[in-house]
Amino acid sequence: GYGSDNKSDGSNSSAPATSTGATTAKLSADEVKIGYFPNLTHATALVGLKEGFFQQELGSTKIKPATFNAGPAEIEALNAGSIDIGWIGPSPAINGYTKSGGSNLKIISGSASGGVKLVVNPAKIKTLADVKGKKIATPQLGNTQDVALLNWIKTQGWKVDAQSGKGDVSVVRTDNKITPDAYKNGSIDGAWVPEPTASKLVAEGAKVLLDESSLWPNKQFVITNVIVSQKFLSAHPDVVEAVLRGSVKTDAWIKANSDKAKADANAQLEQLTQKALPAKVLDPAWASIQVTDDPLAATAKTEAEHAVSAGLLKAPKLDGIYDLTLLNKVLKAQGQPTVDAAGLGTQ
Amino acid sequence: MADTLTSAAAQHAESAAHAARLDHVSKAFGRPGAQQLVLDDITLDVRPGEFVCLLGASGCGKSTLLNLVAGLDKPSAGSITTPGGRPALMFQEHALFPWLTAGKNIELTLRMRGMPREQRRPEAERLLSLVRLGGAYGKRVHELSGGMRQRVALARALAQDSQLLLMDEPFAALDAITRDVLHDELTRIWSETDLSVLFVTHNVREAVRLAQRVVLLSSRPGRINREWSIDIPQPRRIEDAAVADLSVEITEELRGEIRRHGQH
Amino acid sequence: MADTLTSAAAQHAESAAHAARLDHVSKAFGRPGAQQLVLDDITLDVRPGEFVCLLGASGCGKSTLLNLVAGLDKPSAGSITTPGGRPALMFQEHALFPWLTAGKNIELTLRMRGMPREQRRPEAERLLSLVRLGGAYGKRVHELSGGMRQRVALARALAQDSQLLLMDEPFAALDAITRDVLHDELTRIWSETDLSVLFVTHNVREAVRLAQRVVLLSSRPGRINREWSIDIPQPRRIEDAAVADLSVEITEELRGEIRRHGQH
Amino acid sequence: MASTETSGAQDAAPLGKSPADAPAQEQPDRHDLSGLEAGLDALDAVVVKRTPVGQVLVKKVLPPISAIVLVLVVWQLAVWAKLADQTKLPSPSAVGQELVDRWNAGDLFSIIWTSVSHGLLGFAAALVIGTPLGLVVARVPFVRAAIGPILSGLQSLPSVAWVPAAVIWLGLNNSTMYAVILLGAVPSIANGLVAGIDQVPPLYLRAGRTIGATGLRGAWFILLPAALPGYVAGLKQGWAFSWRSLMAAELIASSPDLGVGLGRYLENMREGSDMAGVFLGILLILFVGIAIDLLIFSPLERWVLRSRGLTAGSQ
Amino acid sequence: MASTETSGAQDAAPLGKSPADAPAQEQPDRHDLSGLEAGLDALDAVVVKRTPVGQVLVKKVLPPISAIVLVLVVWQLAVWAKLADQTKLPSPSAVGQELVDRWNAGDLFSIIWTSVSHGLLGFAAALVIGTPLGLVVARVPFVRAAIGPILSGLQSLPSVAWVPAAVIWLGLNNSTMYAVILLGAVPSIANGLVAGIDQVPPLYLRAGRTIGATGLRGAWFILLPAALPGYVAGLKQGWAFSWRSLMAAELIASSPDLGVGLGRYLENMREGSDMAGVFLGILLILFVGIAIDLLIFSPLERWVLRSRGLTAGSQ
Ligand SMILES: Nc1ncnc2c1ncn2[C@@H]1O[C@H](COP(=O)(O)OP(=O)(O)OP(=O)(O)O)[C@@H](O)[C@H]1O
Ligand SMILES: Nc1ncnc2c1ncn2[C@@H]1O[C@H](COP(=O)(O)OP(=O)(O)OP(=O)(O)O)[C@@H](O)[C@H]1O
Ligand SMILES: [Mg+2]
Ligand SMILES: [Mg+2]
Repeated sequence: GYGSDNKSDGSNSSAPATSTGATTAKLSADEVKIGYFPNLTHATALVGLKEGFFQQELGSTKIKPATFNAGPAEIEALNAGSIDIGWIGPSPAINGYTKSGGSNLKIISGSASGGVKLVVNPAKIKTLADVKGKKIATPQLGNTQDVALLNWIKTQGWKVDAQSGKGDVSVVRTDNKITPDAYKNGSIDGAWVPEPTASKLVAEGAKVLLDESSLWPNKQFVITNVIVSQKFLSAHPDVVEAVLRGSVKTDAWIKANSDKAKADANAQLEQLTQKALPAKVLDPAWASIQVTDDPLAATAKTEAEHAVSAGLLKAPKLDGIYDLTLLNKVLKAQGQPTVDAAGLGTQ
Repeated sequence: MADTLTSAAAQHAESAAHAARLDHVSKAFGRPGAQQLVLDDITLDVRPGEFVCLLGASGCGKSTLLNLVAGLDKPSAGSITTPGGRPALMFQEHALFPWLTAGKNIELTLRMRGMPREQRRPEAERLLSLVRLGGAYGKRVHELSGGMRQRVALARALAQDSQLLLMDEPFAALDAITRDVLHDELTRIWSETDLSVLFVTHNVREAVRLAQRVVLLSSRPGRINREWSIDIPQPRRIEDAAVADLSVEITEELRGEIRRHGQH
Repeated sequence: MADTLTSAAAQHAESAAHAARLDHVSKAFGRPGAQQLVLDDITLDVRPGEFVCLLGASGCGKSTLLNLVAGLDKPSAGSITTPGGRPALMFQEHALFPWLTAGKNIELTLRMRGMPREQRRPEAERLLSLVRLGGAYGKRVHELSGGMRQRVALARALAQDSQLLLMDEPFAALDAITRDVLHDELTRIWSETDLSVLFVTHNVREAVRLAQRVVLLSSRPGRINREWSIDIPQPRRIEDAAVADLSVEITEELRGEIRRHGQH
Repeated sequence: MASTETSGAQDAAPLGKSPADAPAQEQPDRHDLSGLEAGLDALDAVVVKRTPVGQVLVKKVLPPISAIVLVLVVWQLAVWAKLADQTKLPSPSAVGQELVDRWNAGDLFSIIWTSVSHGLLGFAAALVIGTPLGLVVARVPFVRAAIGPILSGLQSLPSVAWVPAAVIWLGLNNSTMYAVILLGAVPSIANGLVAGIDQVPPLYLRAGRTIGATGLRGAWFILLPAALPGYVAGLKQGWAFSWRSLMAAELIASSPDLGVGLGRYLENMREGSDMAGVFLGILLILFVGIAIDLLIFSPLERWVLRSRGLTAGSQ
Repeated sequence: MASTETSGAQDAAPLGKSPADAPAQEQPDRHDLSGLEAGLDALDAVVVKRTPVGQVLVKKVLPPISAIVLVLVVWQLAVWAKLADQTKLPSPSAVGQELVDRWNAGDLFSIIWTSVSHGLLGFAAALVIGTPLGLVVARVPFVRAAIGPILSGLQSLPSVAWVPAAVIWLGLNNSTMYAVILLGAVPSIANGLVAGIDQVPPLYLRAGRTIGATGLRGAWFILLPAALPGYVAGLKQGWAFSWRSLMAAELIASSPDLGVGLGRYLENMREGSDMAGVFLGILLILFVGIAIDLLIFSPLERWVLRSRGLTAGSQ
């Protein structure tokens, strides 16, 4: 309803608030390489780049964007120095951090929460109890959704072998791209998947049985956060801070201008992937994702514990994975509440 | 089309009269516009049971002619019939299959002829000892000498048991003695059966030793130059005076023919 | 080792004395335990400028011997030296490169010899017309008749301009007239230069027509059976009575040799 | 009764040596396509070597076109028969519409060109590396024993396996792309050359040695030309490998430096569950593959085979 | 001075015909590996055909082992020199530890076997389909013109492109896996056979026809054996394609029914950013590739070549 307002709102209200000082001073790096997915859960990056919020903060420092399809590739690119800052899910971030012995990256901000649902074939599954004995897809062994499903199964009192996926529920690990096809074909009875795959399944006739956020305190859990390479962080804290300013500003703008942001995100998707999402997928997906500056560190910690108890992760050493000092500095400067690292780093 | 069918039927009717008939056959190689005429208007009958030798200068088209009779190439003009079925052809290059041993090369031919499995091995060995290669059954082609390959190829051609045998310089790589022995064998087989033979050779004495009729081809294009009927009684020997005399005559004719072509 | 080196040096010193020297050469084929002895203790010198013909039954090891002299195989025992450098070898199968035309086959040899580019084409054409194939420069190997291939191979061997020419039945696929002409050419080239020739043939008359010395090999294993020095003066003709007489003698010897081998 | 006849027996004009009066050759087309057996023998018997333009069209252009038309018809029929719904099987017109959209968006050629240029450049590099490698592996026994099997092993290693390593070591740029292509194509080209060399009749090598073509000269003048038919077959497979590796490499990451290629486009369409787009992507990749084959490899193969008389019917 | 000598001239015992007293052949190893040129000629000159066990070990087993040891040493040196940190380059011992872990977990063999059994079965099916297809394409001109280029095009279509279609039509099960393998391997095998048949000297086909081996009998008794060297080369490439296609298929979908194979294992390790695991995965895939080559294709190739005298030195 308030689309026309949003336009003026976006460019007037948030821009002058923080950027005046930053844009004039030259930053320490000429270029910052940013990685993200062309995906709704990376709305901050999509919208921020489209609206120019990051560039405003970075001034003459150029943004060099790269897009990825999967977390591991982005971690590899970060390890290789091909990106400096990236939007990514918590599970690859944690994996990357532990496997490098805590030397490669830091999580410096949150970006999104929610947007994960258990959607099922209504003809076969009517209640949560019906899930027993059915085939449920997750995107990948050991990823956030896989861990969540396994944990949920455990809380139901059912048993599944985490590695093979065999048990009271058959856990089928299927690439998100294939999941709608597999559903259409009847190879799976449901899926525990992030947006927009969940909404695509709904568009195919599936029904949302459970929204994962209902399982979490405050109905919030981390789905996307922002990482930075430690080398870049120590060499160019000013650039990182500028990006964080842009991120905070974007998140605020998205919350304030949801419809405009949705259109921006979709336009950005179309530009990157030649295809926009149809409204029947876009609308429900967008609605279920909340942008947030808070990395929701406590939920990430819990997710990691779930992974450990499912036997998918050796007890990770997550100490120091978060470095929220810059984020909190930015938030303080804007008079917003600071965020917490749940004891896993500086804040 | 109707025309051809009728003439084919007519030829079929008189099938007893010839083992192979070449009727105004021409053959040209190369693409249209740059064709080279190799055989020009050849008309030749091989009667059933006849032994015909084909002589001619190198490159005059003898191998081409045999290929046409064997049905491996099509004439550019004219028609060829072999009423006795598929002729056996012994190629100028031995053309043995390198993935088979000498013996198996022969057995494959026997098999194609429809001979039952258990008879094949003894028959192959019989044929090999016929060409004086008793011990070569298990040898691979690349382990044989040039002359041995040629003899295996001869055995293979004989294995086909066709009514018409086409041979392209079958004894060129053999020493005089082995060749004499095989001349005898070939004459024996030919006289004991109703085999017809069309035999290409460069050795004029060999032609006179073996043939009932010698046909001399001219070069560029190949035309039938002259024919000799040979009535020297068998068994002949290559050293016979009569053979030598006729050979000299034919060689002279060949020389004259070649001289007419200048360079050739 | 020291021993061998000294003897090699010694042989080198007397290099003028022979074009090729085979010293107690043996050759066996097959894997250890199932070996077949093909050549046994062959000792043979080819003097510089000498023309030696090698005769023997089919499969007796003549081609094997030439391969050894050409350095393409190693003797199982004994040593071979060719002080005049790499001999030219004309194979029993033509061994022309099928991806090149007749002319280019010869030019490649000229190029390997180091002849400058602009001289190659005229030289190739000269050699082709020497073997009576003036018009075949641009023909592919598969477009040549059997005898034409053999002649191109001869031209290629001559193109190498080696001091020692090894020839394995070079004229087997040629008609009598063309062969006579090439006999003359070969004799002319040989007598005008200091070329040494080791020549394998099945045609005893051809051997007597060409050679200064005829060497007869026995079969299984190949040993030197007998040698003839031929002092019939050149120019000889293949029809000469003297040639014919000696041929008969040698053929008789060959026949006796083969008879001793029973089957062979 | 074995009989070989030609209908033009009586009325065929005599064949002259002069090109001017050479009449059109009468070749009754005895080609009976109905039976496989007949077809298997057909090439042996036919002697036609160059055919007039009309016939070239009939023989070369008609068959692939009819194959394509057939596929289109079956496809459209399947759509009309509602064998599957739109999301499973888009109609040809939907795919055509997608093509028109791309055309209008103006990025159709840039998508194709991005991939083709990367692919050809990578293939050329693979050629330059793979050829000497294959030569050495084929001819030096120690090297063959040492790295021959490893080469075959590398060939069966999927390109995606290299991607992490390539990204980590080389970063996100064209070098990663080319590294992945090379790792896919080099073993294939080298193996093709090794197979080709193995099939060279030893007689040619011996003939080469007697004329003094030894060592590198022997490799260049004898070995490579003699191995050419097998080598060209290896090149064809090598191209397939490099093209597929490229598609895999394009999926890893995209950035403005790399541009959008066909692999990326296909992936985007899959990501968007756009079946018409996926079909268009497949068809475009197929189209490029066919075009490369028809423009580069087929003529090369024909030339190699024809020049050594290996096309059946030429002897 | 060209000279061929053997040191054993005097002292070599005479070679008897009886196998019992046949002495060890004295073959001075003139093999000089230092120079490439020498190596390129080496195969021509050496006549050794069967060597005693000790030599087999030296010639066949030593080279690959030394190649592997060399790689390990360089790798370990790179790790010690801290050329890159653990995330980029795990140490050999870390990879070894991962292997031990897998072994202890007891699923090492099941992982390998899952992939190998799928791969071999798919390859066998591809063989059965690709061979007649290749035969028909090679010998029936119309079919060749119609689908020859399409076959080459298909070969260059990456396996992932097929996955969505295969999943939609066949579901998430083994048939999808096999479909993807077949689409990768069949064109490659068929093309290999076509290339092999194209290289068959027409003389053999003609000889086959004269002995009456025409039609299917001709295909079976003459065409296939004659084309065998090229066909085997095509099979090798076909195996590489099917194995790579399998890996691609495994990456995309797994279900409890399908089991965890090597491709899936590699992807899981990647997902976990576990570089040691990624390296182990690559090494295992490589190992399987090498093993298949050494156990199946190398002996096959050697047999084919040796039996027709194509191994240099046998003539
Ligand atoms: N496939 C071909 N393409 C072009 N020309 C060919 C082809 N085959 C043969 N010829 C030509 O046809 C002529 C006759 O060849 P053919 O092989 O029949 O001769 P020939 O009489 O058998 O000779 P030879 O006694 O030397 O074997 C030759 O001039 C040859 O160049
Ligand atoms: N590579 C090989 N492996 C095994 N045996 C071989 C090999 N090459 C030749 N032989 C054998 O060596 C013997 C001599 O062969 P060679 O080719 O030297 O004979 P030849 O005297 O040239 O005979 P021809 O006159 O028939 O050409 C034959 O018995 C042959 O079977
Ligand atoms: Mg001929
Ligand atoms: Mg010989």
